[in-house]
Amino acid sequence: MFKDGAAKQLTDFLQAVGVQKQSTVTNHGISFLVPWVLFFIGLVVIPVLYYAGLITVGTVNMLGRYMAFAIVAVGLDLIWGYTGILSLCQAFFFSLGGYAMGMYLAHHGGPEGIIDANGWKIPACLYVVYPYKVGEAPADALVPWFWKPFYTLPVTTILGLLVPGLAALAIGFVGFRSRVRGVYFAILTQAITVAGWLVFCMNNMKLCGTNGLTRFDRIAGFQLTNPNVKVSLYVITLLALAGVYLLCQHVVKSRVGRILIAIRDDEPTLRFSGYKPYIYKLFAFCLAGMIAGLGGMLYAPQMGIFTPTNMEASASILVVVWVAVGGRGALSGAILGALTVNLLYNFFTSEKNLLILTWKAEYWQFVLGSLFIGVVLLFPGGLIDLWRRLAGIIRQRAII
Amino acid sequence: MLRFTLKLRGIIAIGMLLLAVGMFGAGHVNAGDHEVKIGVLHSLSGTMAISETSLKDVVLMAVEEINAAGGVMGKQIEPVVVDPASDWDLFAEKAKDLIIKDEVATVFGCWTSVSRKSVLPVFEEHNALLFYPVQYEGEEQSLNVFYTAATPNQQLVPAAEYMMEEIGAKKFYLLGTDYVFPRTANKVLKAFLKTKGVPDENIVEEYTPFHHQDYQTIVGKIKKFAAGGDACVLSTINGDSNVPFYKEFANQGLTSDDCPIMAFSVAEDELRAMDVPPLVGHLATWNYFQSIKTPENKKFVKNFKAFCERENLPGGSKRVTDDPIEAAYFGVYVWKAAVEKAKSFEVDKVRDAVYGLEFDAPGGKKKMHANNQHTLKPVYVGEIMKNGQFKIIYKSDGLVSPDSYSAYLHPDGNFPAPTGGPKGRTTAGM
Amino acid sequence: MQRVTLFYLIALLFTSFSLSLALPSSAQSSDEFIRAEVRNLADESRSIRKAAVMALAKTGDMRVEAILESFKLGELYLWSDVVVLCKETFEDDDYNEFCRLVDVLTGEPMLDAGGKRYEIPIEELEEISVSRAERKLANNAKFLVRLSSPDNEIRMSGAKKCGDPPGIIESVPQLEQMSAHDSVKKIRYIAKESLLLIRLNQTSLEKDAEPHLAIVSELGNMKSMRGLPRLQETYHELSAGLALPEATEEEATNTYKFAIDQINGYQSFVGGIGNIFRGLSLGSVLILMALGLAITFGLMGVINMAHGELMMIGAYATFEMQRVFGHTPDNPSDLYYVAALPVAFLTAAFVGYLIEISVVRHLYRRPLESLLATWGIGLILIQVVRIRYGDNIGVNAPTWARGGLEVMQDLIVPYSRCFIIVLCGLCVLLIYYLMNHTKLGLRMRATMQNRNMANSVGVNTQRVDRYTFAFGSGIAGVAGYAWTLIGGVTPDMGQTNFIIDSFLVVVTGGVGELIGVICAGLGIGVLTKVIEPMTIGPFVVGAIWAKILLLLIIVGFIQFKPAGLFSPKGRLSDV
Amino acid sequence: MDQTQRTAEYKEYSPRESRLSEERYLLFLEDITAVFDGFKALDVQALGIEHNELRVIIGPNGAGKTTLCDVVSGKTRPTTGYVFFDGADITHLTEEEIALRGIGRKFQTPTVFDSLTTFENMELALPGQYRLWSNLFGSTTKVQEERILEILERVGLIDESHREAKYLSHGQRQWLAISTLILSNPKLLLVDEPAAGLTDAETALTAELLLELKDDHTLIVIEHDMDFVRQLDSFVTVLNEGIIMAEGMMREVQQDGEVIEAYLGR
Repeated sequence: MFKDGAAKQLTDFLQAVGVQKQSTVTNHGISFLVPWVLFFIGLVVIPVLYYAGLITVGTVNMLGRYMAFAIVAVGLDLIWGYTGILSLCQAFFFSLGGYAMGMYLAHHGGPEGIIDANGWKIPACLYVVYPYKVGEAPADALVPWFWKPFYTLPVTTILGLLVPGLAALAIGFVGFRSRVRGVYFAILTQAITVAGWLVFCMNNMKLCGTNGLTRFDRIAGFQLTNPNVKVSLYVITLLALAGVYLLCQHVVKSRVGRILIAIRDDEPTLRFSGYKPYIYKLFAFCLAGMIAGLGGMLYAPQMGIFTPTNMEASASILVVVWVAVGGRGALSGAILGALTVNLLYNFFTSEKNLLILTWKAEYWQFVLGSLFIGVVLLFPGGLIDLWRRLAGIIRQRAII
Repeated sequence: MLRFTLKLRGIIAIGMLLLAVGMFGAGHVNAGDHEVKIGVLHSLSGTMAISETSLKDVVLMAVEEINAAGGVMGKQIEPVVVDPASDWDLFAEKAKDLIIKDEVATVFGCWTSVSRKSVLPVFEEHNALLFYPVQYEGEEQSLNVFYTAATPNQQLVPAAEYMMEEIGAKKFYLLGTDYVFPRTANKVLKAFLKTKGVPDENIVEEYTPFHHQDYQTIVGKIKKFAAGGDACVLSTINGDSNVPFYKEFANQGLTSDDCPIMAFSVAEDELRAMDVPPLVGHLATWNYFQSIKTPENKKFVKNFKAFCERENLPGGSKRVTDDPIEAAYFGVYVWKAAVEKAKSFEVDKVRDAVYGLEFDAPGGKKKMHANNQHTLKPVYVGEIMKNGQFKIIYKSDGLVSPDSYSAYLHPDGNFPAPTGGPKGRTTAGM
Repeated sequence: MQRVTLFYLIALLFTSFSLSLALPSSAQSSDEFIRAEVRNLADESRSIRKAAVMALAKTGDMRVEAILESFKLGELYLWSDVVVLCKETFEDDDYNEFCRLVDVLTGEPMLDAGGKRYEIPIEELEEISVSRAERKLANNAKFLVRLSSPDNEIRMSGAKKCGDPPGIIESVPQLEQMSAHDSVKKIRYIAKESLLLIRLNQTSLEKDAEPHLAIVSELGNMKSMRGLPRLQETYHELSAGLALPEATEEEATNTYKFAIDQINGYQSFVGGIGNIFRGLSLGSVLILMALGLAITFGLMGVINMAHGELMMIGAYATFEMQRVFGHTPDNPSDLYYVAALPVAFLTAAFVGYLIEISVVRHLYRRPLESLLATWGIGLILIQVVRIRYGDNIGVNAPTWARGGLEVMQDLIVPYSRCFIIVLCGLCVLLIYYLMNHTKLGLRMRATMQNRNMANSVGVNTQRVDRYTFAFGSGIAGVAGYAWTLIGGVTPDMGQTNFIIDSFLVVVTGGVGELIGVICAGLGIGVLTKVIEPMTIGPFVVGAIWAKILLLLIIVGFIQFKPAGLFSPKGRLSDV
Repeated sequence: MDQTQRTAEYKEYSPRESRLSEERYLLFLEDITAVFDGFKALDVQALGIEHNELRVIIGPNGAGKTTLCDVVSGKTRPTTGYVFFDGADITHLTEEEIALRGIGRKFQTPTVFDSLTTFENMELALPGQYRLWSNLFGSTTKVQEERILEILERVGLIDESHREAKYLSHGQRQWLAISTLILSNPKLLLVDEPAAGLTDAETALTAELLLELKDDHTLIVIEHDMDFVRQLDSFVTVLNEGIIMAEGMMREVQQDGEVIEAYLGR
């Protein structure tokens, strides 16, 4: 009711100031500009600022991590925004990718550790929580078989995409074949996430338990602490984000995109037109899963630690929140949302003096809480929609 | 409310944007010559807030005291408080902010092992200093961290010894939350018990997930286990799971007479959240209890209560002190003493000054280890009393020296070399 | 350890000695006698101290237990040649510690000539130091004293402890007496069990095989859980090979095996029943959690992520009532828990009402966005409560909810769990009645099924929405209220403990179906509790795997029934 | 009367008995019942639709007309019986498989994809491009585009071709639904109440369109509107309470006493 009302107000308003129908098209045009402006800022302005000494490498690194989140958000937007399937296991896929990369990094990280009977170095983080029995010499422990494929970067990269993709395929296959829909699918995926989280949290699963993968040292031979490596990782993440964005943009603009929207609007009817919706759903879901995995892979080296908290149930809900805040059903909105929410989260969790009042660190929940409520009530289209309207208003002012 | 006109919404939006931009622009003001910044890195929200908030409070109290007494080397301490929100990734991020943006001289913080593991690379990369105030599983030795709380041999082993010799326990139920501290703790305990000749079938090990709330089955098992007498529970259950565990334990008719629980993660602060009467008689081992009867401690407890009331903190004068609170508190004083000894805020100089430092803590005289990063502390066993305090029923002879790597897990004495420190680092941040 | 046993033997010697001395006076158990023996506790001679402990134990005077306990804990002091009790100290502004003296026997404050309490600097008191062996002896003596307590609980615990290994031999006559004549059946059972256990220790299999095996069979017949570990221990030794005559060995093995099987059989039977009860109890907790959500989410279609926070508010309302009524462990006022029920309901309902009119009412047609907004509300509620109350608050159960009822031998049903099951049943009935037999319920159902239609036949749907949401929130508050009996209370308890479980229950049951919630809650509860204690070979399932398996079962179940156990008949919340 | 005779004839040609039916009937229902919660919504002993036939199914509310469509298109599984289409048993196929075999359907309430434009709605209906890969990289050809525009022109939606479907009026949505059906070019069209909510002129155009389609399609039209049915002037099956009550040309059926009672007796 509210949404339509707003749209009508908008059209009325636009007509009143003499803007013709085509204005919607130009508005779209502006929203398409947003990602490219951001991309330019990210690729050129940020490194320049860094090398000019205006921002620290920590900031660049932080932005890099948030870009990795944005990648996940784009994936979710594809499956939720376009296809209408609320998936609450994006964080799980993200973590699968992150764990893949984390295992690679752990293999090559940390202080010199114990060498096992087969000549493999036991990663330091695994060694600390290694469930060898009392009385057993630590060196009797072996590097578990599932750690071994993650020794080289190319294999890790492939597996980091493949594992979440296959997981998504399995979940999607069982879910979509039996036509689990709507909130039921959301709960199903959430249950899987919680189960996965519990498994990864167990200390005797040789996945390093709640402490997660730590002691990262170098990637492809480069020291992770080197600022140049950090900037490079940031740029790689940015390029990956742009690539994912373009890929999703292509999917969305192709006929598949229309079919996905048709699934969102009215799945049964699509079925009567001869399409097999579950194939398309599966495709979108797997793609989103792999994208999330990619995000995880890029996140791990920039974070320096990867723990099971990244796949807690609330982490998946957070991804939904990013997309919703940014604007559901617009890929650039997902990016905007992920960056905004995380920057706010980062900003408000520090104590600071704002003009006269002291901002206490623990108040951040008020800000985020109100942001979520505010977005839903005042700007249901999310930030991207707000941006479009603002741009519209500014342009009309210019016309007047 | 819904009939916002477009214009109004636009204005709100622009306002919000400006506000956001303005706030991001408002940078961190650098400390002047008369101030030195320290970081306080404790979760104030999320699941760990229950434990960590008190540590933040006591650090701020120590800072206030030091400032009132003239500061450190003539400089007033300015604490920078952040909230890592029980989010381990945010811990690392906040640590970076504190070290790079705020340029703090040192950081006091962390509770969980994983949060410490998360910030460790940051501190090592920038060669900064962290004072870590919570008992932990050991198996770590970073030159960038000072551990002011217990290592396994300062808490676990004496407790098990006490249970065997004083209580006469012969059967041990090792119950914990499934994370690294209980796992390692139980490993140490098992190794210890085995050296004492406890057979395998008399040791049961069991874990529950975080926030586990339904202990019916486990208490049923314990009941069976303890039926023949001489059994005890060594509990490393963490946080909010303790409440349902103890409640269920009492409700199923078990008492401390039948099967005493020796807890390693229940201190006075946790007891505030519990229904104490059924707990009376159960035990805990720490290096400090609020009930220690020394004038210094009484003063400390009184000051802390007064501080909480004055600052309008939740709980007010009903707040209590406990082991981590003491460790967090004297951590600040250790740092101060070291700075004054080194006559410098530089990390490397301060670190060297800490080694072997003797100091007065509320719980009595303590000493930093001469060459590892830990603290020499006394060990106390306390029995829970009806008023939520512990009655001290055992005290070690003098200070117990800390093992950073447990001798029970490394019988060969082969310990890894310490990590971090100033050497071989090209990007010393300070 | 050896030294302890030695002390123990010495103590035994003295006991028999003092027994004969004490017997005549114990009949009167005069205060003078006790006071004299208490003074002996402070004697310099170790042997006199020990004799005193046992002498005190034999008096059977209930006040003695407290004295022994104080002795054990080192709360007794010698002050001008009088043994006094000092439980609490206080200090003046200069941190000098003073002690308020208490009479050992009466527990009354000691008054000086002017009727003023004695407040003595702690330095003037001479501590009575207690050795480890003495503490142990005092502890045993304490249990002996308990045997004569008029309080059933205390007498029972005494009887139990007397039988725990190695057994308190002095207690045998009294246990015999109790096992035959005690008024409480359970105590007769325990006394007999203890008696048998002590005798089992005294008779060795090698020398007195016959009486020994008779005791073993008797323990088997009693299905004694306490006997089981002892029997198993000897049985293992037997199978490892004891030096016994062959005939005896065979008979012993058979007797032991039969007794162990008897006990184990009974235990697994009780265990099975216990698991079902635990499942029901967990199920009722889950149902209570999910009932409110079944209304706000199931009926109204609002994905209410603040549901857990509404439960948290109910729990905090209960805490607030405890504060208002001044309920403390020392001064229990059970009334608070009665008053807290309506307060928890109304507080949560009121908060729910506010949420509805401020946020949720705009979102009935955008259910997925309600997820976002209510998540935000949840964050705000958590922080408000955290700032006001902090994280560490304890709700003390009312006295009647402590402990449990032993319905069968070795099966205790905690009162708190029973209360929750009953409360859950009442809530279900209330909702059922409200929905199906009241005008309001009719309007609710009409509105939920077809808003426009309901509107056009004159139902004020807006008001109905408000009441429905507030009612659902109130039920959540009641769930939080009940939770305080069994779990902890923290501001983020909703997010960490409740929200996922409640959604799972509602969705598994079928959105919008009360009966579905009940079946799903009980099903999940019982299944969890049946899976958890299972063992597969050497692998014990345990709490973590039980949870994982259960989640996977639910996932499989949703496959099989994509719309839940009872799929909604209308076109409800197809979000 | 006529009905018994036709039924007997059906029996003879039952697809399971004789291969002849393949030549004669495109669709054949045999012993179909559909039971919901114990209520028998449909009970058809035999019903055959010949190639290039336009069959109209009429009946009062709740007669089972839509259920019949549901059974044919796979939305509802029949409780008993068989559905044969184009010489094959399709009873247990899924909706999309049935659609792929050439049964197209228009629902009672027009179902179009709201967030897509009219043109995009039409694009989705283009036949023969259901594969994921071709949709990911293929695009609409010139010929296809012309075909779409032609149909849109015909139904007067050409001006709305770039408008999102949610902004269309009810009549326009009906038209769009029919247009997509025509475009997808199925062998059998199930058209559920095409004239509901249309003006008289629009109704006439609909009738004209359907008759035109008859030349190379087979159609089942379900309708309420008697005037509309008269315009179609086709063979009619009358359903009542799930049972075939009468069959024949409209003028014959109109004379049937039972039919009149069923319609008017209520």
